[in-house]
Amino acid sequence: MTPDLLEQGAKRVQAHVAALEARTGQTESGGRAAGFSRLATPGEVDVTHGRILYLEDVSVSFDGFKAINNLSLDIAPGELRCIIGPNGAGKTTMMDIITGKTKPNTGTVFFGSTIDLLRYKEAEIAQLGIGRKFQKPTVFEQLTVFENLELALKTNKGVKASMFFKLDSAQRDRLAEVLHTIHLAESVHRLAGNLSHGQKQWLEIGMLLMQDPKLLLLDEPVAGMTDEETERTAELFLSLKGKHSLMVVEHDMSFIRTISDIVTVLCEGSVLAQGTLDQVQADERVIEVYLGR
Amino acid sequence: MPKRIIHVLLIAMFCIAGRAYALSAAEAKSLAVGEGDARIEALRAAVSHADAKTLAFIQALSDDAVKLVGETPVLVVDGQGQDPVTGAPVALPETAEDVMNNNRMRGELDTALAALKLLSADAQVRRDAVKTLRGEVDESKLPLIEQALAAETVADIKDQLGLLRAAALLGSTEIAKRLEAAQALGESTQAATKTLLVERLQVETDGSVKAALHKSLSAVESRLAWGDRLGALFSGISLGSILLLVALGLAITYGLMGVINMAHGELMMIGAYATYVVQGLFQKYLPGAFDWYLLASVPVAFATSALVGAALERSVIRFLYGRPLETLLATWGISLMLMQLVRTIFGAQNVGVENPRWMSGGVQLMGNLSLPYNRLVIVGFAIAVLVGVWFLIEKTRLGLFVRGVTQNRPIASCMGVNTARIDTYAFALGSGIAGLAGCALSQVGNVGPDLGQGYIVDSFMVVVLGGVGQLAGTVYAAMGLGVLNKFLEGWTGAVLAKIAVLVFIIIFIQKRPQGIFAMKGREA
Amino acid sequence: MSKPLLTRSAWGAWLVALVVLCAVVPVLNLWVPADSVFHMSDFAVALVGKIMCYAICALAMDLIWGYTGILSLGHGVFFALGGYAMGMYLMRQIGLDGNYKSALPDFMVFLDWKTLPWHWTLSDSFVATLLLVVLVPGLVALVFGFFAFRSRIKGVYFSIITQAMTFAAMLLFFRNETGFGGNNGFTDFKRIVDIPIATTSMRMTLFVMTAATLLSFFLMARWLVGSKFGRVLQAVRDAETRVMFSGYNPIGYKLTIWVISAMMCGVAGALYVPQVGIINPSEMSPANSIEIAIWAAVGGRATLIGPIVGAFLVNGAKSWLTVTYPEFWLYFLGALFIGVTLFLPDGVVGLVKKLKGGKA
Amino acid sequence: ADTIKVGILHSLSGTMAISETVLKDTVLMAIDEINAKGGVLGKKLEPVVVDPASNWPLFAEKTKQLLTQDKVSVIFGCWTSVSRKSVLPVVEELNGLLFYPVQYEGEELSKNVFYTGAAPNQQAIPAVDYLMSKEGGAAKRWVLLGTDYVYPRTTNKILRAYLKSKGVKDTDIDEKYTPFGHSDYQTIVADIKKFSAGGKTAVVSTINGDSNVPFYKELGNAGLKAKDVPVVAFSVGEEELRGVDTKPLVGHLAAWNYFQSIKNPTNTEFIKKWSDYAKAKGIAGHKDKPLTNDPMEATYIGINMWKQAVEKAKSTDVDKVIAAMAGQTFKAPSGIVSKMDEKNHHLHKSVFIGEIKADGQFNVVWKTPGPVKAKPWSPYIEGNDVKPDEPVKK
Amino acid sequence: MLNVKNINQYYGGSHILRDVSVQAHLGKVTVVLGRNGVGKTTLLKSLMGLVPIKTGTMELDGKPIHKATPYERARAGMGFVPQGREIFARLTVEENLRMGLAYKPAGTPIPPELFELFPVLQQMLHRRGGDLSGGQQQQLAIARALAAGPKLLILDEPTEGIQPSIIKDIGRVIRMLADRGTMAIVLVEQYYDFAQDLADDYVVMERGAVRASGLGKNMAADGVRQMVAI
Ligand SMILES: Nc1ncnc2c1ncn2[C@@H]1O[C@H](COP(=O)(O)OP(=O)(O)OP(=O)(O)O)[C@@H](O)[C@H]1O
Ligand SMILES: Nc1ncnc2c1ncn2[C@@H]1O[C@H](COP(=O)(O)OP(=O)(O)OP(=O)(O)O)[C@@H](O)[C@H]1O
Ligand SMILES: NC(N)=O
Ligand SMILES: [Mg+2]
Ligand SMILES: [Mg+2]
Repeated sequence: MTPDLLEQGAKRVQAHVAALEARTGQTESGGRAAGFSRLATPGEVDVTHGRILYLEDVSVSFDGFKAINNLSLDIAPGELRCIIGPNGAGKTTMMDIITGKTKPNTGTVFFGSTIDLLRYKEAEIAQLGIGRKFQKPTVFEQLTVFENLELALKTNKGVKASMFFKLDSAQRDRLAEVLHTIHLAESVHRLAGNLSHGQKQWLEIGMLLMQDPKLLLLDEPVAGMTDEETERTAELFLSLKGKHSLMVVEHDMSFIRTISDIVTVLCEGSVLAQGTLDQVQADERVIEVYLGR
Repeated sequence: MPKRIIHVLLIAMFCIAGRAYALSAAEAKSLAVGEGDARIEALRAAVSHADAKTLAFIQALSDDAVKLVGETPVLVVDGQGQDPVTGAPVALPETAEDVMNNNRMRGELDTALAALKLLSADAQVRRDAVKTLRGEVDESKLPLIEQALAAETVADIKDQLGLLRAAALLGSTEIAKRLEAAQALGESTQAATKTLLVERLQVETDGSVKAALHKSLSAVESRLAWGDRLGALFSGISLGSILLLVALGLAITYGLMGVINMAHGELMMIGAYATYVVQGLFQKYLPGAFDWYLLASVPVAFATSALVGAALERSVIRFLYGRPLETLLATWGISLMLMQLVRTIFGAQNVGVENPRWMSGGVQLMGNLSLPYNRLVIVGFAIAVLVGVWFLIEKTRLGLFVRGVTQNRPIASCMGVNTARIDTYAFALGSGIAGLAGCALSQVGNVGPDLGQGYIVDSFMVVVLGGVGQLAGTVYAAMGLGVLNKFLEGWTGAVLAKIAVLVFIIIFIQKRPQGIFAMKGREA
Repeated sequence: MSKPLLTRSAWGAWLVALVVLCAVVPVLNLWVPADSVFHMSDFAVALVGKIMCYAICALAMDLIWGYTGILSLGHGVFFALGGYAMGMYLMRQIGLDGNYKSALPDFMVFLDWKTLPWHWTLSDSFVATLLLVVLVPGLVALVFGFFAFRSRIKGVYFSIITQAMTFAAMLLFFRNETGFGGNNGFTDFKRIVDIPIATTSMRMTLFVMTAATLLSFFLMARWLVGSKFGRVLQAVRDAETRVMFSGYNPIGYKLTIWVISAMMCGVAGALYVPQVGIINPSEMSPANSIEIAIWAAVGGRATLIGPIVGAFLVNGAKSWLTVTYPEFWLYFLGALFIGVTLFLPDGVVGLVKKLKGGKA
Repeated sequence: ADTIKVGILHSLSGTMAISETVLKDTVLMAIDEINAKGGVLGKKLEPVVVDPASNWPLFAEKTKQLLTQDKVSVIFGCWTSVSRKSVLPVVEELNGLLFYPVQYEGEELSKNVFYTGAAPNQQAIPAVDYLMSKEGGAAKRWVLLGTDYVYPRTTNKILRAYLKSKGVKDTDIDEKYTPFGHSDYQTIVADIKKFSAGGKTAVVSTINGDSNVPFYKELGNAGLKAKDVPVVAFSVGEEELRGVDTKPLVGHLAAWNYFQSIKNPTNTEFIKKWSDYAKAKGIAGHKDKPLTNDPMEATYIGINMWKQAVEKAKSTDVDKVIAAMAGQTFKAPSGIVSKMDEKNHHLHKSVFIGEIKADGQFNVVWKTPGPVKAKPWSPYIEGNDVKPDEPVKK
Repeated sequence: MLNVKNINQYYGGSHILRDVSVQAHLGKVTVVLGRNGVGKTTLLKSLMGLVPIKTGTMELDGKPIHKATPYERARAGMGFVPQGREIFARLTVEENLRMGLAYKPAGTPIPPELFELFPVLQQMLHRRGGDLSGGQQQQLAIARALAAGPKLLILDEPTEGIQPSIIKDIGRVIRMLADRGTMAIVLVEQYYDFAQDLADDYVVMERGAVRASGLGKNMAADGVRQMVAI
């Protein structure tokens, strides 16, 4: 092959590459490699659309009973959303759906704008950054309070990593801090199974804090707590607001009052009303089905 | 036995009386003593001119009621010796030996008797005789068959006799007769006919007869195939009903109460031994009612196992509620002890439990499909026990309490339920049902110290596959496994079938991790 | 807060065990004259060697049952698979010394097999055998566990399918066509790595290897359960949903410990076979697997040392009682099981702890 | 020592206890009898009973214990082949002595074992010969039915080769196996019925102990009569029939080297001894209904021959006893003078075919003209023709 | 009516209840307050006999009951709504209610007023208890305890997880039951306002001991709200 032929070839290639580059710059997404949407970075929640959680037209039924009925709902990043509603409205079921415990019959559930939660399993959803406190406190009864918190700690949760895991000092500090927050510093070496109901509630909240999720789902977090502790919980949640998104289900109206911006009222599986607490409290339908006279 | 002899005598009087020959001492001896071939020849000769005495003698031979004093045959009637020719009493010394009839001889004797009984006045006797003669006829019996055919008035017997005649003619030297026979046999529903046709086919030389044989053979075979299929289905149901019985008790002690009861099998074994003991008592004290011992042993088996169960619950199990895995360990220990206890009391060997007479035999549904009574009874029994358990658990207060207590013992007690007593009742009930299963098993299998071991794995599989705590699931699982096993067995043999069923269970649980009737709902 | 692998006194005990099993026993057996009271008989050595193999199984059972809450009724299969892998090698080592002077194992000759079936391919290599001993049980456990855990099969449902697996495996190995000698299995071994097997020194070598394996498995298990991994396992046992919602994928954890546990059993089986001289499908009988769980329960679950103690206690008692009370020993053994459950809910080790705790 | 220790290695618990327990008692009875006559070499025999619990590795362990700890001079034991295979290396290594009393598949010959049960040619082949004969029903088709383990497999392999040599076609042989403990024979029996439609059929059953009861019960259910389809069994004796309602089974066959019903003075005495012993010791089951069977007879012959051999050798030294065993004779309850082969460690035995009677006993319908010498290496297995008919030095 | 004197209770080694004395009277609601973990639930469980007490006495209508089993206490007329609902998850709603009638003669009907009180139970009569929502379960638990018409009703945080309108209803019911004068009520409650509204008598617990007690109407004056705070 002669040198000039080589040269021609090189030019052709250059031209081709340039053409390609020119074309990629003109996509709808403003020149990013993929033409359809933004680049989805695994583990990163894309909140550029201003929504961290997004449910649309979700329905689920059990043996013909519609527990969730065309429910649509969304939550902004950093928002603290309160959910109220009659017993059996579907609040817990909704959380089951978000965390992957229950699969809906129809509808879409997105975490950020790119993550279709319906395609993930519980553990993956948790790792994506959704933490949950159950209505009935669930902790590891045969482990100590300390171990409970240690397990919840945000870190690599793979098998190998766990085998060789060692707490570093930052994590240790964080743990101590949380222990203090949940008032269980004295019980750190007790078995979680031996805690009282309220203590278990706190421990479970502590585990959520250790997990440091982007979105916290809290199902009746102050049930069984004294008023004073309820207040402290409220403070805690308010301090989390902004950094985290929270969805709180409660029946304790004074608690809701302390923490709420927007309150969503669920009834018979769909949204009945939404607005500030005062707005919904004034709503006749809400009074009828929920608050009572 | 004497009854039968009388019966034969009657036949003889009706049909054969007037024939000239009478049984002679020499003849009697030739029938009873000597080489097989010679005796058979003598027998065939005797049939052709049998008189009442000959007939009685043949019947006695067939009933093993003839002894030899030296070389002289002596009839044994009610323990007394009798001369077969004169009927005079004869001494029966200790040293008298039995006449030896092997299978071949017995077969010949039966055929001979049946041939003679073809002319009986009793239609049922004739029917039985035809049955006996199936597959045993040759041209020598033709005259008798034709005589019977001519006299026969009952339609079904007549049809059967026609087939019998055809069968006898199949060996005829005349092609036309063989052809006719070959065609006629196509109507048969009997497996024996298939044998005949197959055997004839091997020696048949004539083309047209061959073709007819082939045609009839395939007709018979396709009829038989249906019988086979239904037979397999029935065996599946029958196996299923046994699985159901062995699992029902466990569905209570384990399914409801959560006791991983490794001694379940031994509770069945106790039920089976209780049956054995009742049988012994009947033999000893009520020999006349022996056939009904099984009915008496049903409640006894239940009560015995239930009492043992209650004792176990009171002494061991009750301390272990809420610790299911500990119950595994303790009941394993109990199981070892119960087995050894039975070895100590009854010996290590199996004991014999007889089927009552009303449970032997079966209903003939098709030529090759008969449903044995004992299997039918067990299927019925399983259904009865199932209904009883279902009623008790789902429809009575006791059942409600049992379910409530087993779900939340302290709270049930706060509702005013005497939980300790309910626990004992429930465990005793489950154990008693195991005892019933044992009673049923004694009719189809071994009764020995490790009777239970053979069923423990199966019974847990059934309960778990059905879904723990789900009675309906237990039923589906038992029947499903029974039928699946039997169909596979026909196809792959018993060993591979069993393996395949186990693999099936493993795969099935993947699809339904909580059994067929999964506990649905949130607190599953 | 990370705990040491063993406390100082526990290290001491561990070292004593190591020295006794790997040095004192050989001396007592090989060099102390037979008529001396200190002599340890070949029989006793064989017995202890066998029980140590069982103890490994019990230890493996403790990891999966005691710590993870998964009751396996299939560990007998893993044990037997390891045993069969070793047994195949030992059969090949017989070489031409069999009854039929054939390169094929005897049972193949008289069942008219002309060539080795495919699954015997690697059996003449000792190295391959060592690999198979862990890989075969490991792989079977991996496949079985993967599907079962993925389908979220739990509790007794899992136990029962492991039992189904056990039963199926036993029937499969019973078949002569399967190519493992049917119910007779493998016996009459002659050599291992070309050294005669029926010699005192070979026996002692196997014994010491078993002891070393048991003790190192014990350390490994300590390390595993002491790590965060171990705590996740216990968390799975207590509240699997919570584990998932904490961001752990329980399948990976369960599968890991399940496979490790199966492999330990495989190793135990491989050590067992040359010591007892036979492997056959009855090792896979469901009862054997249940017994492994029983050793663990008798000793005390979730204690590691307990199951080892349990294996020694139950099997020791069995060996002793079958000779002293051949017709009554089942009563004693049954009573032992009942007694332990009723009076020692935490097993023998629990009792010891309680007594110690009472004094302190 | 002032006693001679005798090891008894039979399962008293577990699945094999059903069959083996009675052999333990047989040995104990024989020991009592020998001791009553003054023992052996002026010493009493001292039984050492252990329970290997139907657990095969435990058989090996117990053997080791008997030989090294208890230092027994001889062991009577084992039933299943696998238990024997498990024990074999141990007795060979420690140069012990084992008497094995059960019919088995052959293919084995050990210097340290005396086989007092039948080899296949002393049981299986004569049985098939009989069924092929006119008297036996002239069977043309064969169902070889067994429990899936080595003894049935090997026996059937030998039988298949033998039947072939007699001109039976492969299509006329149906070989079937069931798993251990199989208890549902509906399909099998239906299949036999179907198969038998193709011509005169006989069933050769090597079904193992516990499965026999359900098998025979099913046969009875299905109405398969012995005169139509005779079943000859090699593992069913008086003891096994104890658990069955025999009425529907009358005429089915068993082949053994001994039946309780054999009439001769030796047997009468043997049965009486056993009955008395069972009553005296209160042996469960036997005290009410004493039964004897082939393995019991084989056990009894074994221990008596061993005693004679010890006396001949004037020592319990294993090698000397082995040497003295050659050619030992004993007047056996089966009615013959049973002889230990000079070389091959197996007994010469007469073969009897018995038909089941309604009372659970057997009616002997055929027997070999005289004792048959055992062929542990069956000529129907390839390569066995070159095997020496005596144990080879290892 | 109910007279509890100086009971002491231990879980293993730890001393939970220390010399606790409590009374309850017919027609009165006795409210027990205290922070988390002070032993309220333990006290109620001791009353029902679910946990053994070491020392002390309990009398119901003058008869000693501290040796009786829980079912004997139930039969003596004690009804219990446990903390955490503890309904029978695999029994239907109807069956749960029938369990509440366990010691009544067979065939005793479920009192219809229960359904007036908790209409949702009527709708869900054949659904399994475990499938109900948390609040529905709580309602079921209360209804179950009322079914047999106890003389002494013991409630452990009955408002937990219940929607406000029904809490109001429950409050009314408790008041009504007390006002009938045939029932004594012991109520453990964290919801202070609710408790104060209902209390005829109050008991405040701290670290397993009774810190204060008095008449309900004096609660505000006695500073009970401050006592349950830190
Ligand atoms: N698995 C199920 N099977 C049947 N019904 C169910 C199931 N799960 C939930 N439900 C029903 O769905 C409805 C919604 O239940 P959910 O627990 O979500 O209510 P909730 O809003 O959380 O109520 P609460 O405030 O009382 O906790 C209830 O009526 C409940 O009975
Ligand atoms: N089973 C147990 N074993 C040991 N300690 C226990 C047990 N149950 C409760 N405790 C302890 O006893 C103390 C009292 O518990 P209890 O449940 O009575 O509290 P409580 O006042 O009802 O609290 P809450 O308001 O949170 O329900 C607590 O410190 C708790 O940790
Ligand atoms: N040797 C036998 N019968 O197993
Ligand atoms: Mg809820
Ligand atoms: Mg409480």
